[in-house]
Amino acid sequence: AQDRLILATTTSTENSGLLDEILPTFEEKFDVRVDVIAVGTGRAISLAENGDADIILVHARAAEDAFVEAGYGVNRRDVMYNDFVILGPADDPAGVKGMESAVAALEKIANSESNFISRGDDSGTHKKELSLWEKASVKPSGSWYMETGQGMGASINVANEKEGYILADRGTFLAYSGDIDLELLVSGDPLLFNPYGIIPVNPAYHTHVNYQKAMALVGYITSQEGQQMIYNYTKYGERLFNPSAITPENFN
Amino acid sequence: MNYIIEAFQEAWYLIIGFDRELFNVVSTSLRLSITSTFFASIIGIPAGIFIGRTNFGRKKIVNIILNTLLGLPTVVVGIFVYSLISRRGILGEYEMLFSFRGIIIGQIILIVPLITALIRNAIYSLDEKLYKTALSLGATKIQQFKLLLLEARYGIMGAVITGFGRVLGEVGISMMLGGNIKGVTRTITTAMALETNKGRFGFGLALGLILLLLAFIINIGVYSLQEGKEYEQR
Amino acid sequence: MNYIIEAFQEAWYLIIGFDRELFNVVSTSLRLSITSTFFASIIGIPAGIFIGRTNFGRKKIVNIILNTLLGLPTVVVGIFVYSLISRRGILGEYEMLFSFRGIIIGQIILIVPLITALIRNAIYSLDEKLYKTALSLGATKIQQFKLLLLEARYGIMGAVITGFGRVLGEVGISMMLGGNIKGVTRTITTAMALETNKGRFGFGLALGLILLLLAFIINIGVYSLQEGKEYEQR
Amino acid sequence: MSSDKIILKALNIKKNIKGKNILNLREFNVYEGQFNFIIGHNGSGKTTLLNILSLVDDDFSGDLIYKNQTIGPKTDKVKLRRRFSVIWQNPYFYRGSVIYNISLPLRLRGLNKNQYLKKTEEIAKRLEIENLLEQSAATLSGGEKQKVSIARALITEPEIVFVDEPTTNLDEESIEFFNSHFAELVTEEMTVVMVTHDKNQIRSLAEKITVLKKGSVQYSGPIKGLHYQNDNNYYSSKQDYRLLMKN
Amino acid sequence: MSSDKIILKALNIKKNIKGKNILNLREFNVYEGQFNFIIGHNGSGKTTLLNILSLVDDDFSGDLIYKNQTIGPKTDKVKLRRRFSVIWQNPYFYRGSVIYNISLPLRLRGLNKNQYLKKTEEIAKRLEIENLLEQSAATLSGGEKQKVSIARALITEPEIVFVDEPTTNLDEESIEFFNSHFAELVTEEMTVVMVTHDKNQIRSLAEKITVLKKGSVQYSGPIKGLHYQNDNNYYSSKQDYRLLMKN
Ligand SMILES: Nc1ncnc2c1ncn2[C@@H]1O[C@H](COP(=O)(O)OP(=O)(O)OP(=O)(O)O)[C@@H](O)[C@H]1O
Ligand SMILES: Nc1ncnc2c1ncn2[C@@H]1O[C@H](COP(=O)(O)OP(=O)(O)OP(=O)(O)O)[C@@H](O)[C@H]1O
Ligand SMILES: [Mg+2]
Ligand SMILES: [Mg+2]
Repeated sequence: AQDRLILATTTSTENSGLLDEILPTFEEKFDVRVDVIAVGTGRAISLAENGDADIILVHARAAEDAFVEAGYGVNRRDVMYNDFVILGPADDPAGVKGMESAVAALEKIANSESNFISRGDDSGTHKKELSLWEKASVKPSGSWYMETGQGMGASINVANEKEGYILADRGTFLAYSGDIDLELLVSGDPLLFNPYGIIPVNPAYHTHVNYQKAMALVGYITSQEGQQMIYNYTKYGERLFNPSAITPENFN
Repeated sequence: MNYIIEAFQEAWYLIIGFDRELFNVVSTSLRLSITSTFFASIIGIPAGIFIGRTNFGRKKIVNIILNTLLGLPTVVVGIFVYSLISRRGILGEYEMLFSFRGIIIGQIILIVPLITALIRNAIYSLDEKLYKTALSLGATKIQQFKLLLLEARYGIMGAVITGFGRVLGEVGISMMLGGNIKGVTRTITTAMALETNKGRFGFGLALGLILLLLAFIINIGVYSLQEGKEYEQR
Repeated sequence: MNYIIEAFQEAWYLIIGFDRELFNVVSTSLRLSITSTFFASIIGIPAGIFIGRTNFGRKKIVNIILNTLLGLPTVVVGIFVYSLISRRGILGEYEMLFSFRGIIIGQIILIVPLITALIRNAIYSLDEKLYKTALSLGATKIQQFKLLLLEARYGIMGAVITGFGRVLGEVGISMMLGGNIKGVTRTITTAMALETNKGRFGFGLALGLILLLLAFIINIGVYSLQEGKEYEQR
Repeated sequence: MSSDKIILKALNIKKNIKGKNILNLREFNVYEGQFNFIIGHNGSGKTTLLNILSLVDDDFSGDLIYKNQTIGPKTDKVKLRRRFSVIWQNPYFYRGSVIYNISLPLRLRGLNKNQYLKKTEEIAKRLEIENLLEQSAATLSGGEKQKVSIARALITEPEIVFVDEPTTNLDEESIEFFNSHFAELVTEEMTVVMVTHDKNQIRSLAEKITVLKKGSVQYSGPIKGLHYQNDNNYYSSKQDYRLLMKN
Repeated sequence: MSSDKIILKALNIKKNIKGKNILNLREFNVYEGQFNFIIGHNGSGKTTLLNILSLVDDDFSGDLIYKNQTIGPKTDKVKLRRRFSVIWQNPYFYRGSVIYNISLPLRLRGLNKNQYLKKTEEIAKRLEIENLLEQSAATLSGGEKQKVSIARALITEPEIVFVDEPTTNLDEESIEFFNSHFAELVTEEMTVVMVTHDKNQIRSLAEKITVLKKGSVQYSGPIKGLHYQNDNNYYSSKQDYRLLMKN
């Protein structure tokens, strides 16, 4: 029978469509079927801890390091990054449009007590948002600060409905931009950098995992070919991810 | 990683700790389910009785549609109601999205077919002589209806309880139309989905146990209040 | 952004286009629901009849538990079964996670209480004289059971259809235990959830319409095959 | 007895079920204050006619005229039905005790608890079923059911009481009791429409008699007008007829 | 008639429901090939006893002895029940046509379609209910139900037939028909246990008679042994008793 590789990843990665671009060639080359389980970052990591996935592709650096530290994963590699953006209503009641600093923008939003929608789900995006609040020395609370506990897309919808601000990843924002009134107000701050890593599950810990094909996927996705595919992948007329294993200058 | 044992411990700590957040989601869930079941019963009981009793031309097709709607997925109801009550929808001005009212509308749509179909079945199984007897005893239209309700009470209670269970345990509609907003529209099930997404399976299961405990207590109440001895006798 | 109109168009194009991916999820959904309903009926029909017929000591508590389990949320079943069939669970070695078997186990657990409770209700409403008559006509145990099934056929059909609708439309278990793997365990409902997640509400709703259409066709089949004229007469 | 005043008149009553003609009467009269008997073979349409006359079956064609008023769509049928009572061939009881079932028609008429309990005990005493009052109606024996159903019908002191084989299932003593007490329970003003197969009852009670055959009236009029005819009649033998006419 | 051979014997039968004593018999015998009658007031326990004897109610204490074999937990009761038939006081019919209901016991015994249809038509003809065969059993008139239930019980040619008020709901003609044909349908070897309130039936058919009162046997034995006693007897008046003994 054909080899099966279970890849647990985040919904935003799956929703971007990037994997549909990369995986078919990989599957053909290595004669393996990749089963993609798209869940929250936390859940993806817990599936891997339980040995229910062979490899994970996630974006939550601290949690990834803890995962490797605990011995569940080995050979983590950077794959790519995209960036977060701050969205808000067109009339911009907090007046953050065009600001360079995400931290300063959040401060203004907090001070004006404008609606802010947080994912509140321990996802990579949520963790990033919390670290920004911390840098701004604001403990967000009050009725203006709403936690949805839902995925990115659903949270953007809530923000749109409640005419509030939200921290979102660029890919999901682009996917939703046709259906919402929210506008991109702040972007480009280096703090909004969003790196993705790939980690095979440690075959010493879970002896049954398909470590060979997992490493093959790591190798493939960080190869010249894989990285170029990421670089070339566009949707809504924009590049969604920037390769980070090999920088574009080094493509042959 | 024995989530089941972990879940029982977590549930226990949550309950004895009088966790405020827990209290919130439990009360939200209860208020929503009871309200939705109440309104769905008001629609479904007469509808079920009507379909069960009356011989109208398109009855067969109505029955098939009713059976079809038993499989109504929460996501379908969610999207459908969403497109009506979102700000761009025709009911947008009432601002029902991400509020109680939004969830309740969705849940009513979800269980009206269920309650109606189950009550129709209960009515079918009654003895025909019941109706003639009610007439001959001099019952008015309303009294006929009351007597019918009384005779079919086990079936009706069963239908309402099934509907209640369905909304108490559903997550799709609460999530889509309520938005799972902490402290506002977060219910036991949406909180559970959230915890599960975070990978905190034990905690999620603990919430599930609390939900079942709740349903259990409510069912004991229903039993002892309404049926009590009679049920036992059967 | 009128999703409803959009959905009808999308559904229409999907159907006339014989979309391969669509065909896949529809067949997956059907195979899963039919299998789960079949096994759940095998358990639930005798269980419901037993509870409805027999007077045993703990009957009251069994009834209350049964009513409680009507509200079993899919997430609870999902986590529970997950913790059993996950690699670290006691059934881990059978590799049932993210496969059909995993989903089926979960769905069976979901609807066994539903089918059992509805059948119990149907049995309660039968005339007691039925049992004595069966005995006096010389029926064996199995024949008594068959006659009971025949007399309760509307109620039993109703219970099975309700159970089928429930699994066809559920998403939590299929998602958690199946993993929504494209081409493998993706069902109509998990595909719908995915599309909704992507913000493609129209497409999601289109899938929902197709699901309902499917349930509709199946119900027509059930009607004309099994009940046909009799049902019409009522 | 009383003058022959018609309280309820049925004209051109036709009822078909699935193309089968169940009932086809040109005229049928119920005389006020009298015992109006309906007899006929099994399946001749007696129960069907009783259902129509007592206003519980309205799926027929033809006219009913109550005290010279045609009963139409605007008639308050509930009001009329409250002046009627029916004792069914196979009585139906609601889930609950005998007391609940007997008192039900009074409750539907809005009597308070004191009133209906008093009346229920009264009628139960007269029918000698006091000891059954607390029992669940579903567990009664065949004859007990019949007695309870008689109590339920008479408790409202109806103007017309329709009775379908009231002594079915009753033991000899109860039949006698019924025959002697029924006329007593049924006051002077009460009108009775009774279906029976019991010759003794006809002999001792009947004032007017109607013979049904295959849904049509065979004979209708005073009991003494019923003559033996060679053909088409209810009594199948001369002996039978003589037995009936003996008194 | 035949020699007094006991086919079914009941010893020390007791049945209580909710503390109420429904039945309490020291001994009850069913004589082979004879008409064994059970009479008694409404509620005296006749139907209850019939349920126990016909093996459809096993919630009692005491012993049943069939042909000198005590019926115990190991007895094949289905086999015995297939030698018995019951005509119920209030018959229950399964959803379906009359033909389905009459032929059901034969189907349960595994007869093929040809066989059971032939027998069904045969018995329907003898009971003059051929025209009802296709009708839904639920829509029959009271008397028609009774006839169908008689057909259903006799189609299996049972060894013992238990009959609870068979002429209830029947018209005069049908009663006569029943009384004259029943003895005919019931072959020489058949044993009958019959509950009735009909004196004519007792007079013309009874060989052994048992009088029940409040769950206990008042008299049991040949019909001519039944004497009028001032107290505790079934017939409430001397006249009644004389009427019964007249023939
Ligand atoms: N739904 C039906 N389909 C066919 N025939 C029917 C239906 N309902 C009633 N009938 C027939 O109508 C006839 C009249 O029935 P009804 O109950 O009025 O008779 P009845 O005179 O009361 O007889 P009995 O003395 O046996 O009670 C019967 O032959 C019965 O079989
Ligand atoms: N569940 C019960 N609870 C209380 N009493 C009961 C119950 N079941 C039966 N009985 C009583 O048992 C007595 C015997 O009933 P049974 O049906 O055997 O009488 P029967 O002799 O057949 O009377 P009938 O001539 O009226 O048919 C009746 O008084 C009845 O009310
Ligand atoms: Mg009749
Ligand atoms: Mg009886």
